[in-house]
Amino acid sequence: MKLDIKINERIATVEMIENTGKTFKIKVDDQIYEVDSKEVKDGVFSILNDNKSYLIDIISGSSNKNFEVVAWNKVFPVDIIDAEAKYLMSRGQGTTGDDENVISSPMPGKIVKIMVKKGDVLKAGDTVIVVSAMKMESEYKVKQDSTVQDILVSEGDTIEGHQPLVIVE
Amino acid sequence: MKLDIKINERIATVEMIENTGKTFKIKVDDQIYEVDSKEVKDGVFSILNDNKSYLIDIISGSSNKNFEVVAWNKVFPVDIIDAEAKYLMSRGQGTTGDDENVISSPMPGKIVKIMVKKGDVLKAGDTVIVVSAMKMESEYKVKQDSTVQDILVSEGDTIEGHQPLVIVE
Amino acid sequence: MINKILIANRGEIALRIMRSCREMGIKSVAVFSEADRKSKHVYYADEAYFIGPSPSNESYLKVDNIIEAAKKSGADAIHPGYGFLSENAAFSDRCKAEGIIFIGPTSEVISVMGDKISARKKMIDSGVLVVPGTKEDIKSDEDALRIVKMVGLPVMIKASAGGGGKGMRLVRHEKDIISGVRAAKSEALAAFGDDAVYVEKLVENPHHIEFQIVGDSHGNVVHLFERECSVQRRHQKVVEESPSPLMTPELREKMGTMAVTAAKAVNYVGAGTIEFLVDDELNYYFLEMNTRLQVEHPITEIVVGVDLVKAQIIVADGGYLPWNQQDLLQRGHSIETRIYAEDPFNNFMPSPGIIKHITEPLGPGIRHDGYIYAGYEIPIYYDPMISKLISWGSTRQEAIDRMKRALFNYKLSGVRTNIRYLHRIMESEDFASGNYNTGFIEKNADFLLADAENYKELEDLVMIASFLYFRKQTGNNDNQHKEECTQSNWNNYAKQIGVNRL
Amino acid sequence: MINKILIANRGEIALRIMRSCREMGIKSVAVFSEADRKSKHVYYADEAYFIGPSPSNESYLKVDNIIEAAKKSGADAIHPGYGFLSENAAFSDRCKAEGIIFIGPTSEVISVMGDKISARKKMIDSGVLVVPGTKEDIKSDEDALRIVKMVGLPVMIKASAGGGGKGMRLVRHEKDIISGVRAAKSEALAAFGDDAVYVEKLVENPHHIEFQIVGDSHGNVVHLFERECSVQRRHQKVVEESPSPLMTPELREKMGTMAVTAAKAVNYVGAGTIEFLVDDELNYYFLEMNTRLQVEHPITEIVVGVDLVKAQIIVADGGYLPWNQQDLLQRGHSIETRIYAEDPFNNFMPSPGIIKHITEPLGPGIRHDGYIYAGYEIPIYYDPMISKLISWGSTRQEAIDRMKRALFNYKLSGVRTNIRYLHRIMESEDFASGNYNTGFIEKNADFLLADAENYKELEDLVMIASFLYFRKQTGNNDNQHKEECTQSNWNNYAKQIGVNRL
Repeated sequence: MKLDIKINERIATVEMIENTGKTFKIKVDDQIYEVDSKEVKDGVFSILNDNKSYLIDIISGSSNKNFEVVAWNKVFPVDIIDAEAKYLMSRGQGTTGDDENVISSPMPGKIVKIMVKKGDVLKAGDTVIVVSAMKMESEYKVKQDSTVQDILVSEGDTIEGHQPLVIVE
Repeated sequence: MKLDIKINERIATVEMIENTGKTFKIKVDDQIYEVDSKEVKDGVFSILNDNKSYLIDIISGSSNKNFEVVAWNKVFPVDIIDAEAKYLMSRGQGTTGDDENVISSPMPGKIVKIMVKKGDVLKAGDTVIVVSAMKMESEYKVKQDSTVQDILVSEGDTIEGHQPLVIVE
Repeated sequence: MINKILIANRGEIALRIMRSCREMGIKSVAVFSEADRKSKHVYYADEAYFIGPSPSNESYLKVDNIIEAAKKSGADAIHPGYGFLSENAAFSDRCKAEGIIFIGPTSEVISVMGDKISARKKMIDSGVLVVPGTKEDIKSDEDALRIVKMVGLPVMIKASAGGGGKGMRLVRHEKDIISGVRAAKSEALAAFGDDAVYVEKLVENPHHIEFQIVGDSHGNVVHLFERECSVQRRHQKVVEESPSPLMTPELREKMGTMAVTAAKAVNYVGAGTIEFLVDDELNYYFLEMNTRLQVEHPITEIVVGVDLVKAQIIVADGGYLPWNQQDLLQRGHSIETRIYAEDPFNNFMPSPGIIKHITEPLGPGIRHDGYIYAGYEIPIYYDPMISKLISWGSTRQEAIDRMKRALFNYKLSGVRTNIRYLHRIMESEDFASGNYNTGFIEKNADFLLADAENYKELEDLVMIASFLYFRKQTGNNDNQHKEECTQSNWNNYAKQIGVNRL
Repeated sequence: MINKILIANRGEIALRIMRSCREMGIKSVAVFSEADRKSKHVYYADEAYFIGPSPSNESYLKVDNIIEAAKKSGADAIHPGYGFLSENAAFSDRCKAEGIIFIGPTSEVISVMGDKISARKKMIDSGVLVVPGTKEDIKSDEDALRIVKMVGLPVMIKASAGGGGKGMRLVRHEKDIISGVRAAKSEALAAFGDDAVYVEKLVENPHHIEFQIVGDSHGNVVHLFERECSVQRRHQKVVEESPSPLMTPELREKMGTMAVTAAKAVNYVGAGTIEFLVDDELNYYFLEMNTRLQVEHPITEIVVGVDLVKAQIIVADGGYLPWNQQDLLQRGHSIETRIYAEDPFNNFMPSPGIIKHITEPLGPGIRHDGYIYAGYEIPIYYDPMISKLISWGSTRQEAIDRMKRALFNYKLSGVRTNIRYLHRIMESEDFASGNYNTGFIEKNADFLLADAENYKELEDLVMIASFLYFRKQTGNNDNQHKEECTQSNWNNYAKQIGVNRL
């Protein structure tokens, strides 16, 4: 088994060389690791590499190819890049499916104010919507000149993180 | 929905009267409770009864009709008694499937010594097997005169709790 | 006699108060909003009452609903915690009118100390040092020029009713005096409906040091020494410690006495905090009084060896202070860090969400006041603080070492937190040397967000773990878990043939 | 200079030691048996080495394997914790021979203090009070009669090499002297290959009080006051507290000085404990010395404000004691309860198994030294102790109140524990009044297992919860969880059309 895995800007090829039952021999790019890995609880791995001890906590993301991994209190965004992802990337869509035409908030919250209405013509940097969460308000703006295609929420609505709020074009 | 539920010696009939969405009206024998119940995590229930707050932690037992329930640091053994269980009880087998002919240890451990061999004739109170767990040794004896039918383990074996060790008759 | 207390709050402080109640044999009553049904304070309490929809102003700030819950439960007293209704004079009055003990000061005291001009006047009249400036509203441009020149530039123009930085202007140059005053007045009017402003001398990069005081209804007031609160981001405290590295025994004695004087000036009953600004020459000035329990009260509890919530309850119930001033001694050093669900690496964006795993750091010298649990969803409606980590050491160095150890071992996944950021604060030279003031965060901004270490090996192992996890999820799992399967067969067998312990 | 320490132990004490290592900037090395691969001490450490199969004598007691791991890891020192190899003279010697610092005393000291007759002799020669009796082996029946009469009945006959109650006989009547001595000798020979026995006066229902001492290699020894350890079940400590309710300042001074004398008599370097028997008239007698860290060391750490593990490391490294005797003061009161995976209501049967949920009690005045986590399987091979709960209060009463609060809120499911039993101990009159000795558990046996309260309502609610749980498991679930489903659809939608933050 062999996979391309992406963390931030780095993409590495990870390949299982051998499963000895006790340890795994795994190649990351050119380096071979022989690790003793145990899942101590759901998604939490205790890894001994050359007797050095690591605890790595994997949280499933929005798909089964997308994780948020916590180790040493540092958060690593991990993407598994398989054929499908490669195809999308080759078409310039990236692995996370970024789409500049959909305005959303990365965090859940409440819609405080919608500054635009359907059909409005906007200039780059115009504020579209204000979202509040945990006593903090965030403004979301358009990156380039565009027109409001659709508004999917109303003021006062409670929203999920990454939920589409406004569509522009 | 209506079930007989057993805790220790007590058997009560529990019946759902109404699910209002916010609360459940449930009858236990003759008493009607209207509780606000939420599962705060897997098997752990926060129950508000008449505004009194309870936290009840349910652990699945060896079957889906048999739980160990922890509340106020007290452990309640709970059996759900449905038609099948009633039938077994009527035949005198109890709900936990007790069988005096199978000797087992309620706790996992290691076989220290087997005092008998197949075919041995035993008197009530004879020690059959010694099991050790966590620095403590326990002896298991036969309750009545019997003959050893089968020995399912060897000295030095690691055993599960409730695993059959010796069969007598 | 207080037998049952309603806690008009949520989160860690509600739990904190309930713990002391339980230790005193007092029943605790929780209140909760819609979003908080699964919050730990609800199932930790003896009783719990629903008080309304999720937004605070429809539940935790809704006086009628809270009073109704108190009456229904038969609570003798209400503890407001911090925030929400804790410094609301009308709520204090309402409790009194309903015959419920409010665990906090009277509405008169809250009003006097809540208005900055009236507090200044009161303090000046009582001989408490305040930041040089006026104690009167500036009525005209002439007033402004005369007073500012008297006080001496640079100055702060501040709204009397102010808070949150609103109605506040820094004036460094003479030419900006009149425009600064006018801007402050109009902002104050818009924000608070009151254009009263006053002038204070600017204390440059001050230390923010506060003294804990407690008073009883028999005229006794003691102070419990200081807390250094200069590590602030946008006027929000991030790290606090006690004692203050800046403090000398003489200064502590003088400031402590002044804190007691300040509290006695308003016949203060309950726990309160006198905040001071201290400059690098150790000049100190009364800044304001908080008439409630502070978030950072645990560092005082640990260093002085007291339980402030119990003291609050005792004095609210008409009892005597449990200590004399001479009983109170500081031992060792304590630091508090505030753990927030926020992402420091993404402009401190709040990060509500579901906690997946949490391993709280334990062991010697660590206290952890929290309320979240694995599976809990941090709601979007309230403050992003999820817990307070408090360390104690026999020396300041040991307190720092323990805080670092605890932060390193605080394992939390599912939401972003500032744990790493706090660890960087502990690692910074300025903090380590104790040589910092309220300019700390700004001065160290780059250091605090920088990633000094090389993570190549860790990153590779993260990839390996992800690889193995993905492989398991997609079923390509060789022969892991075979052991477990073999074992549990025994259970099934045991079940089938029936088992008995003899 | 110690930079890396191998901890030759497991469970809570391994974690406890690693915490101090991390605070000191010292790397920690774990060792683990087959059963312990998923134990927390393995993933808490900086490095971890496999040392053999699950049974202790094939791993944690296997000197060669531990030394090999130490060499491979480049550890400068080995900390043995308690139990296992901590009082093994040969292991101490072996470390020395290999050039590894053993964090504990030399083999000579371990040998002298490990043999009861040689320890008695040493103590008597140094002027330490021991239980009246002989310090010599009884060689003949005549010796027996003469010596027992001299000491005065009742007496204990004890094996010199003894331990665990073997080779021990209580003699109350003259007619039983000779048979008692003979029985003890033959049992001692069988158990230890050595029939040496000696006679001690029986101290009836004594208090078991121990003094913590620490010595350095420069001839300094201090004591850190006492721990009361009289709550014992079958010679196993269950609850400890400090200070002892029995103690007076004068007695503390005298016993502390004697503890230091005892330690100095063997030029003791490291942390150790001098155990005393104390009768109701406050007569005290040296019982034995433990040449290692005790399980109950945290109550001393909290009351005195020290870190004993750090002190061990410092003195093992040749450093000076971090304190003088006059620096050391007791503040407040601390209690430790030992949480065991056992079922007090089923003859204290051990209860290994998988932890389902655990909520550790936190908050003011609580320290929790543990090592288990949700999903962890407690192995069958080792001690059933899963954690130590330690409370501190400004008074003994507050320490008890906090312990009760913490025990009540210690939520653990999946294995049986003694948490409720410990709560009953705190509730008992004898414990509450501080008026107890080593007869406590026996005297209160019925009370401790009784169920005073009426559980009708709780039992009904347990049934209701079980009913709802069963209903959910079997799919008859009305419309619970509908909310969640609605919400997560958004996620899917977001995924499908792609989302961007601008």
